[in-house]
Amino acid sequence: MKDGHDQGPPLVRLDAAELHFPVGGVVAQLQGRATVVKAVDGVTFELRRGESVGLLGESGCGKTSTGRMLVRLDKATGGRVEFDGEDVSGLTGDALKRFRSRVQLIFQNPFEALNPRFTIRDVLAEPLENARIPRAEHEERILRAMALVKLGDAGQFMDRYPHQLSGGQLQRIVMARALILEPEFVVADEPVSMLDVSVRAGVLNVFRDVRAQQGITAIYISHDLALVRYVCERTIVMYLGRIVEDGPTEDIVANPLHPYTQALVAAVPVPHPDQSHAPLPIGRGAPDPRNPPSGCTFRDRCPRAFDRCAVEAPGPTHVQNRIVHCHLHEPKT
Amino acid sequence: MSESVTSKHRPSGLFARLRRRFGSIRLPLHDPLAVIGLCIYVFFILMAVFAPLIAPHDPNEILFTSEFALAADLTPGTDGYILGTTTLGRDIFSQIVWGARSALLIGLTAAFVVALIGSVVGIVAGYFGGWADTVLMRLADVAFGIPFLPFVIVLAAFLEPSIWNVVIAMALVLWRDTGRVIRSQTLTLRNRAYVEAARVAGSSDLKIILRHIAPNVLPLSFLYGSIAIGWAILTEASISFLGFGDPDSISWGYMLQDAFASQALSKGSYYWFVPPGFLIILIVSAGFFISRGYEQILFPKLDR
Amino acid sequence: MFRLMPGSPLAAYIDPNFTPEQQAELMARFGLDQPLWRQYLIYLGNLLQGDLGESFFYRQPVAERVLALLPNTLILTFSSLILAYVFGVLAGAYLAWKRGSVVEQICVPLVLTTRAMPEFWLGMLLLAVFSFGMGWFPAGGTRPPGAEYDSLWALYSSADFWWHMTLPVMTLAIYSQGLPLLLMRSNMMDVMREDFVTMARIKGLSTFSVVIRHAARNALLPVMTSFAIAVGYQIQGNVVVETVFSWPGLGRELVRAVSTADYPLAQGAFLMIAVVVILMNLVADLLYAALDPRVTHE
Amino acid sequence: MTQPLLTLKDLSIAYRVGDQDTIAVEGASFDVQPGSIVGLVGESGCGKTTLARSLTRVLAGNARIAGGEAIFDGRDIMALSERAMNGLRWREIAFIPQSAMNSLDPVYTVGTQLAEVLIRRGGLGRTAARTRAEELFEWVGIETNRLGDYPHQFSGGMRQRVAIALALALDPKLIIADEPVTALDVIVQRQILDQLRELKERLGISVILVTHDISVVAYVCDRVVVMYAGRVVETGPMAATLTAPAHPYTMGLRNAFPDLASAAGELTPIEGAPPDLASPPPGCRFAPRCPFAEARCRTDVPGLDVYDGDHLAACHRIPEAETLRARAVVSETWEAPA
Amino acid sequence: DEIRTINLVTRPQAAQPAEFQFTQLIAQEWRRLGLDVNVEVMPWEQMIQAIWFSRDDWDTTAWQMVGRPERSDPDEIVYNLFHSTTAEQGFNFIGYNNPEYDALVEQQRVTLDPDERREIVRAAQAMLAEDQPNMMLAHPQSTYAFNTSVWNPDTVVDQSGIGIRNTWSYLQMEPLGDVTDIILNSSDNVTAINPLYISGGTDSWITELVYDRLMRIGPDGLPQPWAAESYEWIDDTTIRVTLREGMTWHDGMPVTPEDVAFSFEAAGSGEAPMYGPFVGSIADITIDGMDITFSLTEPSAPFLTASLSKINLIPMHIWEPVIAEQLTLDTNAESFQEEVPIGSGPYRFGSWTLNEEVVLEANAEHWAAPKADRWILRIVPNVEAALGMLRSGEINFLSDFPGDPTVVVAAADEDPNLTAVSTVDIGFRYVAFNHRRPPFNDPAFRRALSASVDRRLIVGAAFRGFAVPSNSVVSPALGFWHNEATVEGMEAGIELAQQMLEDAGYMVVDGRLHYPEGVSETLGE
Ligand SMILES: Nc1ncnc2c1ncn2[C@@H]1O[C@H](COP(=O)(O)OP(=O)(O)OP(=O)(O)O)[C@@H](O)[C@H]1O
Ligand SMILES: Nc1ncnc2c1ncn2[C@@H]1O[C@H](COP(=O)(O)OP(=O)(O)OP(=O)(O)O)[C@@H](O)[C@H]1O
Ligand SMILES: NC(=[NH2+])NCCC[C@H](N)C(=O)O
Ligand SMILES: [Mg+2]
Ligand SMILES: [Mg+2]
Repeated sequence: MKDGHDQGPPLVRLDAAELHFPVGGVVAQLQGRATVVKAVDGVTFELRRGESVGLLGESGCGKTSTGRMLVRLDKATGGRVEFDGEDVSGLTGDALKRFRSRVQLIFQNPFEALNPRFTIRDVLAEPLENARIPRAEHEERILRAMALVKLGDAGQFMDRYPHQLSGGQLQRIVMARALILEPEFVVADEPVSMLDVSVRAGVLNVFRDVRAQQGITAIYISHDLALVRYVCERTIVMYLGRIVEDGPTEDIVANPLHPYTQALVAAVPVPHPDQSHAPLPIGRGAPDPRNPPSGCTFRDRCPRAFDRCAVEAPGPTHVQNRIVHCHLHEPKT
Repeated sequence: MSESVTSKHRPSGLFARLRRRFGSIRLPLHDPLAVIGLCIYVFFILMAVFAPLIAPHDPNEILFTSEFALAADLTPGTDGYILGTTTLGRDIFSQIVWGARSALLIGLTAAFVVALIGSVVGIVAGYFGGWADTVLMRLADVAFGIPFLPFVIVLAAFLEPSIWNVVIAMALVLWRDTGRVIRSQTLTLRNRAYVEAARVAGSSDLKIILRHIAPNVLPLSFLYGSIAIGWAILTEASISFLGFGDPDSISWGYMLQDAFASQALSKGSYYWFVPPGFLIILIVSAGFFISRGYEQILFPKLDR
Repeated sequence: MFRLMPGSPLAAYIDPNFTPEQQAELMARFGLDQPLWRQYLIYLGNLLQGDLGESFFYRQPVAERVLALLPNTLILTFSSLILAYVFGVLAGAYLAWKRGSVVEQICVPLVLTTRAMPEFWLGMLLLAVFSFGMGWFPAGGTRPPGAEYDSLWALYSSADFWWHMTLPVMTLAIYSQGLPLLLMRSNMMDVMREDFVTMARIKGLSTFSVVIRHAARNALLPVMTSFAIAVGYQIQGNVVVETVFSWPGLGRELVRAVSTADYPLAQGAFLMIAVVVILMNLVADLLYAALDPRVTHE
Repeated sequence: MTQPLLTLKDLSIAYRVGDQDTIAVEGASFDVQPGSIVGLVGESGCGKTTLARSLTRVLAGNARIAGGEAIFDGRDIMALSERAMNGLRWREIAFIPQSAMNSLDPVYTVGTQLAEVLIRRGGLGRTAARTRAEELFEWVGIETNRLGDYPHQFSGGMRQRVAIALALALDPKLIIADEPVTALDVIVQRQILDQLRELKERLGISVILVTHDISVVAYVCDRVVVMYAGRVVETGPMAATLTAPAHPYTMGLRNAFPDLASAAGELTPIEGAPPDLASPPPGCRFAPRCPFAEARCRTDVPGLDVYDGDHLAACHRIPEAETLRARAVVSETWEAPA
Repeated sequence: DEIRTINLVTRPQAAQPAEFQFTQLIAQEWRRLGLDVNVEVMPWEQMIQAIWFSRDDWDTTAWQMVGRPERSDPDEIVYNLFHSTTAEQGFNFIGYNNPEYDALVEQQRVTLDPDERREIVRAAQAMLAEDQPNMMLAHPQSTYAFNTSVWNPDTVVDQSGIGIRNTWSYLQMEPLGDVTDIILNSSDNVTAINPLYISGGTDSWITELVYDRLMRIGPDGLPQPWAAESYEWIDDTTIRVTLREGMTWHDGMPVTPEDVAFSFEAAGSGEAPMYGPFVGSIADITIDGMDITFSLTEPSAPFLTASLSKINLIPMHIWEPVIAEQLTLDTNAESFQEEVPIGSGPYRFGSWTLNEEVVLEANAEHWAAPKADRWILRIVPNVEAALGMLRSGEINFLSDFPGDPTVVVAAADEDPNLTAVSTVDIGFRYVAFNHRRPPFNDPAFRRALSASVDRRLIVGAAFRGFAVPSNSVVSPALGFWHNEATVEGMEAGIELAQQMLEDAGYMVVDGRLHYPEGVSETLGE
């Protein structure tokens, strides 16, 4: 089924989705300094069934926020977030319950994602209870989920508390919890960033295998291009709440189009003694999400910025099989 | 290892489930000071429960000497009155013993009320946020603007003098401290990954509150509850001293008031005003000791 | 709400010799013949104009009386709190430094115990020992009998005044020092664990620099905030202590007004105390903002 | 070869928890040459921070130097008096902490904190300190007008640069950087790493760089020290160690690391987890996870032996290193530890 | 029928330790008679509401009549307290109704001849003793103390029925050493210093010194001329008073007969409602030289005491504009506080520190100028502290001590420099029965309850011996009027009470007292 994704309607669709947070305390409000942080500011993309997409970008660019909107942990403050044709923000009651069993989130920090007072069994039973799965089936489904994440010797873990497990094991439990209801769509928010290098690979492999086996549609959030490349065939690069580039991962690694993506690819260190120490094609400034530059938000760090970048935010440009948001790549008119 | 084997290991039944979920409500037995506090409580609880057996007299009974004169202002030991008698001829020791009842009654109900209201307010405000939070926290601001003791005095003046005034006032005002702290605790809990995970897993708000939030908030409720015991008893004593107390129920605060009103200090009747004061200090400190134990459960970095 | 108090507000004052007409006239004069809600609306209306009404007993404007007593209460409150805080902060820092030592193990429960003492009891004991017993301090009031001062300022700056204030201040301070002490101690212990304190040591700074400039300075922040809030609590302690030490303050007046059903005065005194408490809570917020650059520059 | 700036000999550090000692660093030995960057890599909890901090002798209250020495510039750091040690701190050995946010005092401006070090430790006057502070900020690439700002007003990357400026303040000979880039984005990380390289090249300062990322080591380090569960398992020149590791742990680490430069291959985890330092396994501590472990590995502690020149490793099977390396690249090898 | 639960109202212990104590004692004894007694404690303000203003709704209550100088004349007590016309609204809140008694006390009121009047007053007392409308308990002894090293003990005046805390002492006390200020205490705040406002007990100590009156009650308890040179009854309803020559106000203006007339008119002007009742009987005032003539609406034996000794003389030049202004305001003269109160009395106003002290200075120009230099009143709400201050010398005259008098006496015994003086009070303590509510309408029942407790026990237990047992509203301190027979004839004891109830037909069933045959409980729930 290589590249044989379902050609039907997209499973997930974001249309100019926005997530804005008001910030500033009482003092700021009094001084009229209170503003909003545009964590996600007009993001549009579609996911087809079975697709696995990496969401890449530096810290604070809105990756997690996008993920939270997708699973409806936060409601979009603007635009639309659709799952299977339905507006996610409007879900209530039973529709929401159904949504909850079809869409799951895998958390970044396995040490915090499990209630320290719950045994592993309690953790895994919670979604089952919520989905009204008969109690008699719990044991079997829990064991199945644990087998799925390669915690073969499940019985050994069932009645342990989270602090009695290693980070890698915990992250697998977190995954098992997400997968136990056999969801169609999974958002994984930096699922291995808290893990040691030596155990990371194991968890990544499990993720990759399960996704492929179950045909799950997935978004993998990370700031590490090397990891995204390992699990996703498509990558979306974000900068300050907006998408800058969207296309097949290998193409992006080999030939990044957007100046930001270029810097990003160049900055990734590799475990080889001989590598380029050439300076990065990017300014030193750091983005301030509260006060982004006008026009293209990347322009203040962009080595190739020109007049137009300050006035006009670049729209999507299709370049081959990719979408780039940059004035440099707009068709000359 | 098979499933059946592990099932056997697993403690089942409601009690075990509760115990696992609410394991946080453990007594702070690791802290020597807290253990002392608990012992003091056990002592007073026994004293209160068995007051009728321990106390040789009705604490309100006016006693007479064998010569049919009033048994007033007798020093300890005289005529078998262990701690002597009051100016009105009442047995001080019996009053001390019965005083444990009101102290515990006021202290524990006040603690319960404060902890309960504070926890509910805090959890609701913190968990749901929005207008519920706004309304409740503005209410808390108002409560913070109310000077507590004056408020109790006013309350005592327009209700009948009663030991419950203190409890009512605490219920009306002092939930604010507990409520605020529990709210901020709930706020951090609400954003804990495991709580969000429960939400993504489809748990209802009520379920999340009961299973994930409440158990973590309980030690805080207990902490504030054990402090509230002290406030309640101290406040009752102050109120009694100022003359707004309940004359029908013997409390240590009432005894102090009685002693001061009868010039025990000038008479040098230390046996009269030292024991109730000492017991108040003891039981209030005990509450503080226990609260420190809870603090250490909550914020273990504080010590060691 | 005060009007809901039982007892006739004019009880102590309507002479039984009065004819019914005289009584009615009096009731009318204070508006007591109006329905309750009317009385309250009138009161609120007046309040908005800064009029707290007239005391039933003193027959004087409430605002005048309450304002006259406020300085006495404030000076008692602030002196005792400042003393409590200076002592509490120093002792708290010291105990944090000595954590685990015998001194600490004795002092912490001891401090908790001071907070468990009924203030009037402590006050009476101090009175019995240091005034009646040793005769070192006067038993009450703000000044020696018949002493006259041109102004409040002259009074407050006189040695006699401070001599009279010693015992009440001590009583309140002994009760109040526990809060800053324990707060400072636990903050210090927290802060001492912070990376920047470790860094200060790695930088080779002197122990003094590490403990005072870095640890104490940071630990002090929440303690300072608690000061303002403690003012709110302290003013309550005043109610009792002012009675014990015959201190002409607002708390004592409130007690008296309530027990004589002098609603306007009770209301005014309560309001004034509440205003101080609220102001102090506000000050606490501002103080925190001013002292903590993280808040100031957000 | 020149005289090393720092020589660790059998350094051990223990934490006391309850009435039990946890040896967090055991018998660590390696050299730091002047003007070089030494990478200290290992998994979480293997003792990197403990080792790094011990060189400043500012350790947690329950920590104890259990043995060994650290000869810095001819003096044994571990044996110096507290007074002498304090003289050494920051003037000769500076420290860049992992989280610059928490290591800057939130209530003072960064300028004040720089001045504090310059004046109190460097003996500069106020104006001299000011000039020097501006110089340092220019050096690390922050506008000097931000000296008056508080730490929270800086972004993560800038704070890390402030920390570097602080470390440079008194021209130390050695800077210990404890995971200075772990929490940072790749772009910022690259900029900081470039700065560290510049330190070495322009100022000749030696750096001990603590990290768990071998690609970071590959980017900046001259030498590398690999730790596992409190012990140094391999140390050698960076290029040699990364291309031809002699210890199975280092081999495994390489397999587990994604690599953007080469074709997307499989990643191979090292099964199992590092041991609990409170009760470590006897023998080689890596043995339980090692696919090449033999009986002696589980009983005898391997010493640090020469593999090739100044490339050393602590493994009983050093002589077979080449064969093992060949087997190690096959991921099946790692599936079930022997 | 079983007698319902009887309420017994009393004030809080903190406010009234003795009262609280004797109600506990009485309740305990009444319970032994088979009554279910519920002691209800309420502060004075609430009590007056529950008793005085709700006359039908209470059973029994502890009550007190305080000894004011004007009560040295028995009229106020014997008439007001029991005359049937005052039952609706007035003093007779218990609802006592005895036409025979009414006739007697009306008679004494218009009998100007003292001896004749005395016989009638004694007869009235005997009638009350028979009826037992109240359970009379005791006349307390007020106990005050002073420092004998500061004040010459011989110059301290013990006023009959009042005690040493009186105007005469303040005028005559002679300093022995350097201390020349009378420093005394009060547990109550000074509320106002206003000659037209009866604001509180403590305030009157001040007004009595700052203002003169035409007459004053003397140390013997009888009225004597003060600012009046002399007085003369012209007929039953006319009295002529001659004003003393050469008096001046504290601001230097002379005191004139017009001022005097004005003082009485101001009191009756409606702008001083509290003084109104005391000038109600005056029909007309005329001035002739230094003579002021009062015409009364009816004969009034107590006029000398209740009016002439009561009304403060105030300067017309200060108060006339005030009264005029107050007529236009909705406040009255009671709200007016002079910056410096101006009177003509033996002390002049010095200073007033809110809730702390009032200082008066001796008026050397006064014909009865005090021997002391200043009179300093310290406000000490803490009773215990007041005694401490006397011992430490912070005060030298203990003028207020609501606590246990034995403590004062013990302190005086211990310290040779202190002397305590106890004086039987005009006032008295009693338990009032509500005659409107059965079974208290039955004199036999009242007699029995009254007889149940030996007064000596009450004096000993509640008053610590500092009171005299009483069976009459006229205090033995008023020796001239007091009828000893009523007290001496009194017998008491629980057995006696039980016997009396049995004789009247009451019976005890299952430990509870029941009405006599045929009488049913109408007020039980
Ligand atoms: N609840 C919130 N309130 C206010 N601002 C928020 C909130 N959540 C996120 N933000 C802001 O929105 C922006 C995007 O945050 P987000 O967590 O989505 O970034 P991210 O790309 O996931 O970053 P990271 O890689 O650090 O996880 C940031 O500037 C963040 O500070
Ligand atoms: N104060 C302490 N008391 C007891 N044990 C400690 C203490 N500090 C650290 N340890 C333990 O010592 C071991 C080494 O800790 P260290 O912080 O040096 O590891 P690290 O390699 O820096 O890990 P990381 O990569 O997570 O920073 C760990 O097992 C840790 O749990
Ligand atoms: N002064 C008092 N007794 N105050 C009692 C109120 C308790 C108050 N909340 C405190 O923190 O102490
Ligand atoms: Mg994120
Ligand atoms: Mg570390």
